Amino acid sequence: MSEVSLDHYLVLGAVLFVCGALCMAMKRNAIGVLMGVELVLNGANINFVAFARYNPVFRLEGQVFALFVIVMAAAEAAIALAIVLNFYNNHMTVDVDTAEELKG
Amino acid sequence: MHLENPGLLYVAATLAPLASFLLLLLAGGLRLALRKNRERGAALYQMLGGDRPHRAAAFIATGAIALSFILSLVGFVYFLQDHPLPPHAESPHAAGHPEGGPAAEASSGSTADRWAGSVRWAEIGRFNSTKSTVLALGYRIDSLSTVMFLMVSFIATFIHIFSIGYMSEELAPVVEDHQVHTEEGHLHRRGRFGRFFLYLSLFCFSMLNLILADNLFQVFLSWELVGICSYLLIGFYYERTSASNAANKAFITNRVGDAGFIIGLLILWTYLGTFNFQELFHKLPQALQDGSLPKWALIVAGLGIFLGCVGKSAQFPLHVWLPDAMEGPTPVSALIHAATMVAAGVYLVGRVYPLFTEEARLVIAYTGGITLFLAATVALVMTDIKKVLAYSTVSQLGYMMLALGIGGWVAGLFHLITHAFFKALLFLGSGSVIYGCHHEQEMTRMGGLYPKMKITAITMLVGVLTIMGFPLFSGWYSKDMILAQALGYFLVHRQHFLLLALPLFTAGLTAFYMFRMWFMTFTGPPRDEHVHEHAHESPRWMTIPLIVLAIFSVCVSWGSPIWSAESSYLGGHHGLLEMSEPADELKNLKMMDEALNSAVHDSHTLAEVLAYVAAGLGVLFAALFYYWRVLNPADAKLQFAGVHRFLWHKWYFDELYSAVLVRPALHAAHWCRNFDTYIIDGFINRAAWATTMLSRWDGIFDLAIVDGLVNLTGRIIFACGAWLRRFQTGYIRSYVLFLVLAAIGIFFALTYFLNLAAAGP
Amino acid sequence: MTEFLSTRLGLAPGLAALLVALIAAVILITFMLLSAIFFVWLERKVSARIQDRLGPTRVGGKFGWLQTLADGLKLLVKEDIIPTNADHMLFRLGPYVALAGSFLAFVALPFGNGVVAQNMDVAVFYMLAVMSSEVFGVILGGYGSGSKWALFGGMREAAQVVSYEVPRAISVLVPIIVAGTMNLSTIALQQTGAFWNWYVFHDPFTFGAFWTFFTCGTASCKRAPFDLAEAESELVAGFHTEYSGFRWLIFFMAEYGSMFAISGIAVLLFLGGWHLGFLPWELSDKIGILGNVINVLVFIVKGWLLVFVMMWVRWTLPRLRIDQVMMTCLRYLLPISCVLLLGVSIWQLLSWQITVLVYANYVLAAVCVAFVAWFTVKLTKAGGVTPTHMMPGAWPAAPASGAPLVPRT
Amino acid sequence: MSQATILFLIIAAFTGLSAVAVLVSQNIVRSAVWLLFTLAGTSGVFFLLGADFVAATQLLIYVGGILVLVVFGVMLTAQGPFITMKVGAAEWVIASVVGLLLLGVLVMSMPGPEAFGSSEAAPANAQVSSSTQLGETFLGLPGAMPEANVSGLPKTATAVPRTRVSYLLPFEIVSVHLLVVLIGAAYLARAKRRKGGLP
Repeated sequence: MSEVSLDHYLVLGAVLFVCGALCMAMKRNAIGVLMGVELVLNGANINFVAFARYNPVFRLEGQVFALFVIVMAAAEAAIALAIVLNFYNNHMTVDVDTAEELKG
Repeated sequence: MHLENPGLLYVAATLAPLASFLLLLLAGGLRLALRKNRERGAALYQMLGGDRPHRAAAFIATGAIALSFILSLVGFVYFLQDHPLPPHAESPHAAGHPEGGPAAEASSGSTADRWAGSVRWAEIGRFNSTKSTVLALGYRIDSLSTVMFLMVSFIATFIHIFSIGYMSEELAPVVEDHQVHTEEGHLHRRGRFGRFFLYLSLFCFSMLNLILADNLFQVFLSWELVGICSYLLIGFYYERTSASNAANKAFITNRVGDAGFIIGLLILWTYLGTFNFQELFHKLPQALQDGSLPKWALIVAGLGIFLGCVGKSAQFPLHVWLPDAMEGPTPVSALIHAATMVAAGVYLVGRVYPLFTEEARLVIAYTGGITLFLAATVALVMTDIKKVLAYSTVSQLGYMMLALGIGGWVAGLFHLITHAFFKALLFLGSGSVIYGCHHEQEMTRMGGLYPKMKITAITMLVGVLTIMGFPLFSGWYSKDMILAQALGYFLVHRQHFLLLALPLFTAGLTAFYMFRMWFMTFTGPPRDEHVHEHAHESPRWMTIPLIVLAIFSVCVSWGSPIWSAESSYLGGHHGLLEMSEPADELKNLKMMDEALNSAVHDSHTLAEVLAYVAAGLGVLFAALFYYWRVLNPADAKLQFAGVHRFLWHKWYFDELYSAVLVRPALHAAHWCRNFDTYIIDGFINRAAWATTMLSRWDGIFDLAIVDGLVNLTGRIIFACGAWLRRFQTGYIRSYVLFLVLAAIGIFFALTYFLNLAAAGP
Repeated sequence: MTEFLSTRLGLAPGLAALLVALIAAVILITFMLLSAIFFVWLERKVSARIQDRLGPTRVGGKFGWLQTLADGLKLLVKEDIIPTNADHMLFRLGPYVALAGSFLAFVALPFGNGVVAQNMDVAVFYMLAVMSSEVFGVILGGYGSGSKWALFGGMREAAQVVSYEVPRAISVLVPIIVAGTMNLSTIALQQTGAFWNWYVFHDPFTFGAFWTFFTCGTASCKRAPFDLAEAESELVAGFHTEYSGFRWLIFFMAEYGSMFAISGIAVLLFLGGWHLGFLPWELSDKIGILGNVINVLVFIVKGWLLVFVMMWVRWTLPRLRIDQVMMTCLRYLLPISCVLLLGVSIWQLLSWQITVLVYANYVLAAVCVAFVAWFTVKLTKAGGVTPTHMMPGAWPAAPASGAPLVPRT
Repeated sequence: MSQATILFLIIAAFTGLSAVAVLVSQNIVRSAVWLLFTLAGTSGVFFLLGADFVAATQLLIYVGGILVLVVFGVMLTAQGPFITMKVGAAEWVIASVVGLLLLGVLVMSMPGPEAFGSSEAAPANAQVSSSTQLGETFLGLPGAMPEANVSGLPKTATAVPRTRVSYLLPFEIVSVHLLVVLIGAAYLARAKRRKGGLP
């Protein structure tokens, strides 16, 4: 491994993505799920910026998209935390497994 | 001054109380409607009197009836101009009669036209153009009508005036009725001053319309109208059980009579096809002759109409309601149940006199005879002052019926007029006493009231003397005529001696119980200190009518010369009433009994003497018992305990009716209900059961086959859903895993298909 | 320098770069440590003087200027206590995270013309971002202590810092709009020349933005009157209640470091950076390395002055309540900074057309100089006088003998 | 081994291991700390990739904003028992398998070095876009706007006429969106009295 290539970054992004997805699937704490979402978004962001670096065609779009993703993540976090707080108010816990009212 | 149609004066006089009635009804209804939201229509509501009953109602009603009286007075003057009385010198029942000679025929025809008229009201039976019958509203004025009209409007006017005083308690916004007990004590209700005069106005209109009518149908309408007024006024204090019961009793009893009336009407309609009196009388001889009207039908019709009169005039089998009707306010008793309405029966008998055959008249006579005796005996023992007067009324009405039954047409109606005056006087007097004693009606608690209420006492004494037949008082003339008629009839028909004995004996009884009443009320020591202390003379609203009525009671039948009963202006030979005696019709029907007439004519003096003796004895005994107190009424009561009990229970008529009519009716109703419940309902229930069974089978088919298919479909889908729903765990985390798995699956699928595509051609 | 290492000493280029970075880091750490020591001594002396005391006098001869060193030695040898309830990992991690946040800010901070560890295009932005992550250490320490006082302190810190970040960032944007770059070195170079070229005097909005930024900076350094996170009257000692010894020291190093970093940003953005303020040219261009040294000294002195102002404020004003702190931020500083941003944008647009506006900086500078002069004169005149007459009801210093004891009215 | 490679390896290892630690950590606050390291590492990756502005934004928003909010939320809700929130071993196994599968899929689907032609080496530093250029792109200045090629067509495809795109409108939309979201979040999270009163 002499030179860092695009694939390395993509692998890193994939690791983050998988960790985030598993985090969403494994954490019973609602805030843990939220963290998983953030991880997924970060994995995607790494991909965006890496593509922007390694593909001259995507030079700006990649960063722009990364920025948009970050801003959206902020909005998403605010909303998600508000939801979690409401959830906590209603259920006295943040265990997402208690939110099974819509169980079939 | 010459009027083309002076009869219209009477029509106007009839309509005046109707206008008053409608005005009061409108105002009262408007006020009732406004009472719920009195703020919105405050001005109008206050103008209509607000919460407080308004005296204006009385003034409107009194003004209307006074207008009627004035109009009828003017009409009377015109009538006298058109119908001059025949001179005395002419022989009775001869050419002198206004409608007698052929020469007078034309003029009288035109004269009759001026005093009659009618409008088409409704047409009945117009199945084709040939056979249609017109129901007309019409008027026809003859001397009987004018006199009755005058009498009714006059008495009604003064009773209205009297009522303004008597009903003044109803002027309060809240009246406490001491005779009605509720949980909170006595009943409190709104004053009903206006309502009283509303009813009175309606009654006056109906009564005047009854007098005015020229056909039986109009009479029947008015008949029912006065009936309903009587019902409403008897039940004026409808919160009192006794009052509402009495009202119901009066109404139901009258229905019995009216059933007969309707039968009579139907028979006449069927055979003669008209209701107009003149046409009836005109067609009757012809119909009897050619047999289109069977004799029995006429008898039945006559008896039917008489049954109506029995009900209305409280004659023997149906007399039970009148004493109870005294539950109404005393002015009502005076006007309706003494002077006018109850006399309507007698008036009608007089009106349709030619319709009564010999047999029917005999029935009338006996009915009257029994009634007058029966009522007089009961009056002997009554202690309620109004009950005494009520039985007295029944008795006097019996006199009238008797007189009519034995051919004394003039005598009967003459007594009707005089009786109206003095009985109104007596009732108003009793009302004054009751009012003065604070609604105390029991004579056993009165006594010694003469110093307290002199005007009442004196006017009542006049009334008592009049009813007793004291010479030169109006009752003397009419009663003498009746007794003379009875005596004459006895002389002709010896087998009917009862028709003489009963009125003669009853004349004595009358004198006795009337004086008994007067003595008990006004003389002797007071029996109840409390009542005596608080007794007072009535206000002028009440005493003035008493005085006026007393004057009229004395002089209403005076003639010239004054001491001769035969020369009475009103009822004597060639007097006013005789003008309208249907002599021609009777002649046509061959009912005129010349022998009887001459016998009557001859027996006047003897009848007078007999009447004096009977009345004198009655007065003597009354004085012995109640004035000088030589005899003790309590001893008499003990010695004749059985008789007293019999009389006290009014001959057990109420009990008899209860046992014979009321209870069987109840039992029949009960049986009918059972029949309804078990037979009819049973059948219906069986039918319903059968239907139910049928639908149950239908339902089973529906459930099993139709619904089964539908449910099967649903169940299959439900099962699919139940299987699928296991995948909706409700856990977000599972969904994420599913998502990831799906992504992986799609990736592999895509790869596979892409490889396929790449490998493909 | 990297080239020097790789070409002359024959090091691999990657290794050389790492070595350079290491050297720079060591210098910066040393600077942070030394300035922290100085600040602690300064704070003690300043507070003592403000409170009419003497402060440390003995250690290290005069003025007690070795007092901090002695204190540091004492802290280093103190027992390191970790509470039983504490989350050990977080408890240990907290101070380092805080220090890392503070230290990373220095990476992009230019001390002089080209005297910077990493010259970044987005240096301001980067510094703000890094310094905002310093709060995370506080939160971790507060939570990891397992003490409710510490937790309260951490929570307050979180709420306060996150809130104050917004007006701070917006007021930073004001000079950036004027400068047109986020590169701190470029911004400083733009202010070469006399002091009226400084951005604080550029227009009324930058003038306002300076005060807003400095207030927000004070608050984000959790300095009084915004030190609610360690309000000893309410929370014992706030987030560092359970800390002792070396870890406590690190927290304080982080605090003083960020104080200097904030002051440095303020100096670079508003107060002319390393420029003296009366020379019309950039010093290092004229006299080389000596100029650089002078620039660095000037910059450090300017930064220390601002730190002194923070201390001055701390020992003068009482502490606010937490709700007052939040209200100050959200209800006053945030709208004010937004208005300033809007205003400076409009100003910039207008000053292209209205040339008079370009000279507004002279007016502002003159007014400020006049004010400072007037204030100095006033201060010198009032010096040394016991202000008894300012206290109604107080007795005169030395009542004349025999004179009646009458209070002044 | 160049400096960039070493740094990349260090930072990538730091980031990846932190991400795994986020996953496996049972304590939510520790997860948050690991997440902090992950995000900071990501920001380092961005620096390495020459995206200074994105990196600073990442630091400011993620580390300074979102993460503080997250920890804030943790502390607000960290009262219930954490023991009950453990997940079973079976789940761990399933999740690991699925995760590995997903990772495999993602790695397999990588474009590879030949996808963009000669891209085995990073372009020269001159080609790295500066933050100024990024800002001008956001502002929609004509010279700075990139050519529309978001679809990433390979070069072998027929050349399509390319128009320049501006990100001004999306930027405004995103900012309004953010404002709306903040208001909505404030509304959702506002203090409400619980039904039935406090226990």
